[in-house]
Amino acid sequence: MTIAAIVFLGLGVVFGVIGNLGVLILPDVYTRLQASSTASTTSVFSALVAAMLTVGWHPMTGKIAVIALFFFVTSPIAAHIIARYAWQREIVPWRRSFAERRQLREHHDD
Amino acid sequence: METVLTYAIWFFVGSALVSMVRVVIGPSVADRMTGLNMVSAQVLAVLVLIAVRDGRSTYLDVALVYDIFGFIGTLAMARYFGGRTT
Amino acid sequence: MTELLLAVILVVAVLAMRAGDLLTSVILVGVMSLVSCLLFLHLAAPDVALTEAAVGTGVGSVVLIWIVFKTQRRVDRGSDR
Amino acid sequence: MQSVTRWNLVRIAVTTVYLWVGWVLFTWSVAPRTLALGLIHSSVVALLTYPVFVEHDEAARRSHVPRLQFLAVYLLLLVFQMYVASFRVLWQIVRGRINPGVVHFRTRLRSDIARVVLTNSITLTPGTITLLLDDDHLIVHWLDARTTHSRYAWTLVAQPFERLLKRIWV
Amino acid sequence: MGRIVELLAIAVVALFLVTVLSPAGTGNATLRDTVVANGVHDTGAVNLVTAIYLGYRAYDTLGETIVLLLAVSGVMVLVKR
Amino acid sequence: MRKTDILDVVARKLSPYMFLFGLYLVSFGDTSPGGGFQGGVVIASGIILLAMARGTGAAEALFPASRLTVLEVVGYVVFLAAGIVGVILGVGFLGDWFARGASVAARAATVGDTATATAAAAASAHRFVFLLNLIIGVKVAAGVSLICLTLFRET
Repeated sequence: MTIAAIVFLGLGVVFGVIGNLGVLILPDVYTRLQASSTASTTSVFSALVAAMLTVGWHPMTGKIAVIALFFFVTSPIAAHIIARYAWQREIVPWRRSFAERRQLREHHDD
Repeated sequence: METVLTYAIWFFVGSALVSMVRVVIGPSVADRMTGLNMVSAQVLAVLVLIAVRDGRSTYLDVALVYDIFGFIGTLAMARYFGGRTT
Repeated sequence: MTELLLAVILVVAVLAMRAGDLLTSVILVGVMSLVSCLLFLHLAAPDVALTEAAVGTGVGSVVLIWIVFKTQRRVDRGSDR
Repeated sequence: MQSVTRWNLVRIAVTTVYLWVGWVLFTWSVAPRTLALGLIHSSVVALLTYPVFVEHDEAARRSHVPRLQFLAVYLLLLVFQMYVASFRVLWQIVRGRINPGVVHFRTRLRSDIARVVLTNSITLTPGTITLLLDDDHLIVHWLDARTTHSRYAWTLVAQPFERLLKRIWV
Repeated sequence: MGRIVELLAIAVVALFLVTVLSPAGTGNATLRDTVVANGVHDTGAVNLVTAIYLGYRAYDTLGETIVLLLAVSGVMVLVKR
Repeated sequence: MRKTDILDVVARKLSPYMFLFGLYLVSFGDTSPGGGFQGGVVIASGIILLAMARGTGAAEALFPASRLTVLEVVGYVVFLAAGIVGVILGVGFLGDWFARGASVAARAATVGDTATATAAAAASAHRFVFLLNLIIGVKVAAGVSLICLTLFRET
């Protein structure tokens, strides 16, 4: 049980680092939201699962499960709301230039 | 286990601090809201981990209220910042 | 940890005062309130933390948002949108 | 008894049961006093809010009684996909090789809650976030846009979820 | 000049917070000990903050509810115009 | 056929749970960090969520502003009445008048059965705190949601 909790905490730490890195270095709002909504949600969810594994069968288990469920529902919706806000404010998504995209695609095909 | 939890708490606090950089420097309001969302999620993790470390089940009520109000704050910002004419 | 959180609260509050844009100020006040909720819980006062989370983060920022919504927007420095 | 009255009673009952399950899960105790208090509270809340919890025309039985076995499978799949997607986003961020694009497609799900769950799953999983959900039109921002063709994008992004969601909620 | 005064004010506030809020200083604890010893028995509330809020200081709470009432009526009068 | 809007669906399905959680905080205010005020604000947040997602009109269809106003004022009057009942029964303003348990407890204490006495006193006091918490919770919920509904009505 403890080992599993530590593994989940480690996953949470890894995804937290990556989420922060992504939010800091990616070029525009939508891509930053990608990093935030995917990596950061996974990180916090891992931490909650680790907490649940740590306490075992205890009155806290149900509360943490409800918190995890609530977080699982609200976090993507908050990301969606921010994305919709940006989209309705007509913030143009960042794109690679045509040449770079073609190069990338050729690289994919190799 | 307690030391591991303490290290995890420290990590998440530091991570929330790093997310605040995006809140401060973000060029547009949507960027800042992304940062706020991340800070609130990570502080939620810190609250739950503190509750587990101290073994107090009443701290979890705080975490749930925190979750609810982070969501409502983001929602209010997105709803009412959008309607303005710049 | 207490000193760190206090320093963060202070820095964020100063940034919120000095921000050129009112929307930024509202968001920074929200962050400040989130961190102070964490501080109260760390000082073992779940009551105060609960009230702070409820009033400071939720209703307080909703009222602030209404106020900003009612004002004319004027941007000092070059932040867009 | 009028059929409208009967339908209202059913709505109240459905709301009460859902809220009570949430209460029991949250308090995590089977003490009779707590259970009774939860029943009272959830019926009070249900009396107040049944018009919003169950909409007047939301009458399909399947949208209130999901098939639990498929739901469990779906949740497991979702969590697994979430981790896989996070590793992919991690890889893309580290390599710096992103090719964002915006695609549009239509979903085939009928019920409200299934559409919302689909939107949530798309936002959570493989490098995609939903920008707009307008009835059955979805506009999706894709971190690694392999195509902009509507139907092909639907096959890649939404089909694996829709196949299960159609069984759970219609 | 203004910047220097501002920094000085912030430093003073930081010093105040660190010295006052540091958990080392406890001060006079007679009232706290009394409440901790008798609170549960007197008011029947395990949560001692509730014990003070609704048991020992219920009269104070009555005043707080008046404050909320006044706030609501003030907002309604101001906004309705 | 209605159109599907994600925020609308989420607000509909989530706000009853917020009301329930607020009631949980109110009714377990004596053992958990909650209490009347916090629970009331959480209940109000459910109404705010409804108002944000579906417009203030939809929120006021469920909770009309006139009824909330009445609830706010009546809450205050009931709180006052709960104090005055204590005066009438001779335990002082806002004293613990709940049930006859107090007098029973006093009589038991003279006999010497202190355990029963403290248990009875604690039980009645517990119920009194619960009552006060409930009144304050309803009042705060009405007040805070009324403030927010009034602010956001015209915008």
